[in-house]
Amino acid sequence: MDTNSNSYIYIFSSVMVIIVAAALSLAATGLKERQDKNVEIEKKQNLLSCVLIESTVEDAEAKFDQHIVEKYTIDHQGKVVDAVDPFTIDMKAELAKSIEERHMPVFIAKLDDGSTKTIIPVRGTGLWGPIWGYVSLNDDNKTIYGAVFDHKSETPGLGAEISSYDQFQKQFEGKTIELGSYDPAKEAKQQAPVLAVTKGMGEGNPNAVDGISGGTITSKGVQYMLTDCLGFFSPYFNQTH
Amino acid sequence: MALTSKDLKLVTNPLNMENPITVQVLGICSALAITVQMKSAVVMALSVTVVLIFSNLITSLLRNTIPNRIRIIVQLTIVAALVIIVDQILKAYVYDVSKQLSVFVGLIITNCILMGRLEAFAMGNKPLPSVLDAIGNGAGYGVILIIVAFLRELLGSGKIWGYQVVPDAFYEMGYVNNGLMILPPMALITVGTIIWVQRSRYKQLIEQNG
Amino acid sequence: MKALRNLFDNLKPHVEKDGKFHYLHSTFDAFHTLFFVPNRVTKVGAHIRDYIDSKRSMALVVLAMMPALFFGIWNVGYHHYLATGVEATFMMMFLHGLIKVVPIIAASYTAGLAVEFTMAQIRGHEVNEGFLVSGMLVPLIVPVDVPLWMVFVATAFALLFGKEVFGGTGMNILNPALTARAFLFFAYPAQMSGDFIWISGLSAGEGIVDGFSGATCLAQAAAEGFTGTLHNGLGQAYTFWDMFLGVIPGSIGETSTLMIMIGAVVLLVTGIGNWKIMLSFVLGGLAMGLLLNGLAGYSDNAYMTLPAHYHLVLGGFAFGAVFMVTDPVSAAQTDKGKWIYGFLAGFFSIMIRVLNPAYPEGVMLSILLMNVFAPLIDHYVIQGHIKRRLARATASAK
Amino acid sequence: MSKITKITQGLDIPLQGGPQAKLVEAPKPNAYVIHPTDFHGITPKLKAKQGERVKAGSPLFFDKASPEVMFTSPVSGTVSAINRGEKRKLLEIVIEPDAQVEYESFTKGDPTSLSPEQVRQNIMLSGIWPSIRQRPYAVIANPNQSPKSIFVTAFDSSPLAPDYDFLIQGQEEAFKVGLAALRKLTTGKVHVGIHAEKTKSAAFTQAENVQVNRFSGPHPSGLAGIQIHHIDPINKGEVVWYLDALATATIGKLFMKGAYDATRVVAVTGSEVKEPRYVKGLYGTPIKNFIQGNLAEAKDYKPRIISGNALTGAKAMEANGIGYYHHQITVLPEGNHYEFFGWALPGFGKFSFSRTFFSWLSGNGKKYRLDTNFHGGHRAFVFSGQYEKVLPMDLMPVQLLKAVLIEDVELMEKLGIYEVAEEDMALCEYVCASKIEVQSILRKGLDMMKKEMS
Repeated sequence: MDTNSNSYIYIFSSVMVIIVAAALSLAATGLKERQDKNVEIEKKQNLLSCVLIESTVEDAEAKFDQHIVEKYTIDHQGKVVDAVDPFTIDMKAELAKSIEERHMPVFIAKLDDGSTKTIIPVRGTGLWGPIWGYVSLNDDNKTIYGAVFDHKSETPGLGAEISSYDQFQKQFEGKTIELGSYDPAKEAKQQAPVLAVTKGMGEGNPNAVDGISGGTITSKGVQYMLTDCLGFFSPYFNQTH
Repeated sequence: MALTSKDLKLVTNPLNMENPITVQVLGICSALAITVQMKSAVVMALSVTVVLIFSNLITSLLRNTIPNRIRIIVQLTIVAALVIIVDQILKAYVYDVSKQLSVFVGLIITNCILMGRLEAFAMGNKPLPSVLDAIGNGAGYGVILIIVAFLRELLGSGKIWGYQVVPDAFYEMGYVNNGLMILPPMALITVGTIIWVQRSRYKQLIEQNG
Repeated sequence: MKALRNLFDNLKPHVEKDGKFHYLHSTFDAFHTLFFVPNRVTKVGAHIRDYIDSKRSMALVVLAMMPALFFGIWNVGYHHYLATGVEATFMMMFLHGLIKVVPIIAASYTAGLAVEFTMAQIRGHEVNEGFLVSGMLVPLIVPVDVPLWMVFVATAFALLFGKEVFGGTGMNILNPALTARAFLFFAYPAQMSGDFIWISGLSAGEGIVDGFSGATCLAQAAAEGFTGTLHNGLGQAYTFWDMFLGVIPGSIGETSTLMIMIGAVVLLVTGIGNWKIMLSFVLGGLAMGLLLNGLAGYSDNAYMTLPAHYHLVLGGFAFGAVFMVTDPVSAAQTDKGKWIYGFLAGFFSIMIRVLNPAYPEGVMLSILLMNVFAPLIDHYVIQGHIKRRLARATASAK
Repeated sequence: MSKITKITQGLDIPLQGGPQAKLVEAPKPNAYVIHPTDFHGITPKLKAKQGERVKAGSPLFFDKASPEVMFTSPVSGTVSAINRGEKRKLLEIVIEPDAQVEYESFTKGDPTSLSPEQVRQNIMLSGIWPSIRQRPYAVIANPNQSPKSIFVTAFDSSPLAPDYDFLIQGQEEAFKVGLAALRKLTTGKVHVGIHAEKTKSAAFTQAENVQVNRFSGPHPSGLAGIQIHHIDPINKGEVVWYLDALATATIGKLFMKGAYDATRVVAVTGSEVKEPRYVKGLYGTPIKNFIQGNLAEAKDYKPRIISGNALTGAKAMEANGIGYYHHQITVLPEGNHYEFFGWALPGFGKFSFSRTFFSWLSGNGKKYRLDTNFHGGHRAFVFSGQYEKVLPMDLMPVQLLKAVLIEDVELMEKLGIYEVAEEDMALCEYVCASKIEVQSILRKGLDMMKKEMS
């Protein structure tokens, strides 16, 4: 058989393509469900850790269902939009839109002690790349109950410390946010911070946390991120009050 | 089915004297990217080995039927298909590791070791030696990856396999993890050092023989 | 001296070719040549040789660093007492600095000697004087509160990977002292940046005056943008002359432009330092500084308004110009190449300093970058030279 | 007058013991010693056998590669010994002289009336040809090539060098005839290089039918290589010949007398010489006859005797004959002593080009007694810019040497190795802080290049 004849090559490629396509689609469809589940579980774990509930891959779903009692999609006027599933909202895409078209998710958690917390997802820019996280507020919508942050590529030992609970996130607990002077028309850099993240200012100041020494830019990034994302919710907070 | 010493050599040679990374200098990019932690390095090494074994095996089985004119495309398709399957499996079963490996699993396709072995070995050898060759090269790749990852995780994070091994007492005395070890350049320097050490030893071997 | 001479003479047969301890000859030579200029005479070529040798040159470079070092020692004490609010005399300040700085020098030299001796021993080379300079440079470019073990690790790393892997002094591409600094910066960022490390005692939190800030001038400019003045830890504004004299926080030896200039004079008079590189480096820095001043109106980066001449006296710029960029091994070798090399190094220094917020000290990175490019610059200069020669040949053939 | 070529890079090493204008005659030796090793790059084939009688001008040996060029005896007598070294390398030919010198006779007459071929043959047979050297490669001129020009150096700028004005006294006419002979050897110009201020002799300044080039500045301004580079640079494929004014005079005497007159005046110089002065003797006279009774009392050091100058000369024994190309003997203290913390002391009494020793504060005019100590150990090329300060050529010396070290012949050629000889870069070797053996590296490169090209 001449393996170099054109007809042979056509047949060979066709057969190969069919086999490969079949194998791949089988793998993709067969595993899709599990993969989606993994992504979902990770997100749920993050949300839970924001309200200081520890979870494992196995019990995350159960705990999520137990504690996260409500979830909404909010527009810039603080109204609930039904059309969009808050759990699947892509923060990056939403933040790229203008304020008027932006839809942000919010989650309501009910803790074992009966209190409810509002969980707000946040996203912004650090020194080298995106940073993101969740902030949970007490039902006064002012006091921070917990915060988690993560980053893509901040400097290890400096900016990267924002993902450390002991070094950074812990100090957010109990701080208050100041939404009074928030102006959606202005950029975050140009207005008073919702919560200041500055070195040496955190101690004893309810409206500020200590920035990371040597990680000034990342710290500022966190501050702008909070101002941007929490500020968006100020109409919503006003309504729920 | 007994393995001859020649077969055995196919497995052992790539571990040292024909190591794909330190001697043939193939597959460096992934070695730099995923060696921050032992766990991801091991998963990567296993993935590469699995893909290599299967692609070597399939190529070897098909070697007489593959049209010469499109053989590179055929090899590529085999590798690509296998890599996608491995990627899917990782995402489904070891999600956290697959997150760390991110694009680098996909980039196994471009890992020079694979195409190199297919073209250089599997296209001209029977299935059994091809599989052995794949095991050897996969292991040779893995050994270096694990050594590099061991050093980087130990010095960079004070951990091995995610478990802290540098005692807290050290940190209290002022020890600090070396942030440079986590950055990609340090992987290059570590690989370079391994090559340095290996070449110095290799030179001695030659002197003894000759 | 006579006794020492006899000691060496008695030991010598043991380390010579057939001696029992021949393997130690590098170590022996190192000590021997340290105390005595050897009795070797010329065999081929010129019968007389200049008295200068690399030990002499290196020793002079170290000597040139002394003003900066002594000023640095005093400055460490000065800022310590400023931060703690204690009235102190000159001697107290100097003593405090001495206590802080001497161990750093010791750590650096210990690491340097360990690597040099080991490598010379393994390779059977003479021990090289390069570490004399590198060992002194490293302490001058680190913050005073750096942990000693980090200095040790960084110096050892730099000498091993910055120099020995290339074959030793004279073969290296990167400046070893800057390699050590870069290693520290990237490996231990938390200990190498921030506002607490530049002043002795601050990181340990020793009774600091309320509201005292340990930020360097560059950190102030980077964080807040330049708003007209830079100020010390108590918020008092610095004049240009304060910065020129070096009464500012910073790495141990880099703050005083005046003292560094005294060193520059020593290097230039003795002909060891290259004036072309120094000058072009300063010109490059000024050019970028002025360019940024000019462009400042188009950007919201207030740092860009920092007057260009401030850049020359702040951070490690002056130190880099005199002691780092001029390193004869890692700099460009050709004359024209030196101009290009120096200019670009200065140019990029200020560019990185101002435009990249992550690296307040652009000088280090810029010089290392240009170290890497120096051979390329030389290559093109040499090619140009060859072309010119060819052109001459064809012209005369006509 | 022609314009002055100013040489700015370079260095006059202030050594003690420059020659005074005083001439004495060396005592007649009972054996003359000729060293075939004076001539680089030749493979000597003996022509005279042991015990054979020779006249002044009789051939002793020739080069295998160009058998028409003779190396002749300076004196008449008997070949008493032929000494060989390792691998039967020819080291010395010893000649016991007759009481009265008998001369081999060569063509006599005004060279202007002779054909170029006759002139060339005459010089080749007489044994004077080897004094004409060529660039590239700095070897004896190949008589079958035609040079684009010939350079005659009429002053020597080397350390403690003899004054050519003094040496040429009484040979002015011979020099003139010699120049006439040289003009027959080239279709191009004959150049005479003089020092703009120091050269006074009318024989040089008023030389006729040649181009007189005036140079000023420190050593190496007197070297042919430097003069060629500034006046008529060599490009790839070109050949330039060069010789000194005294060899020119010897050629002149050949045509005037029809005989090879090997007389030369040698400057005996150096800090270890009691009375530095000029001594007259034949080529081949052992060095001891020149320096007899004139050496300083050796107190702390042994003396080193150098045939030639301190930068490029050859280390010699007292029994060795004076070198073929040398008009100078230098005696310096041997430096095989240790110096306690020598590299760290201020060094007021130590001359250095670099100003790293305080001696530069003591100003010009001070002369130093320098010894042969290495003053340091070998290092890699570390410092740059030193070589350029003492090499007045448009060349990249460090890069050139590196090209030699990596044996890249093509790069060596591109960087202009055909323009230089060891002597041009001897000062580089002197000033080098890394103690690189510049001259031997360069020679290696030249030999490599010559081999590659032939």
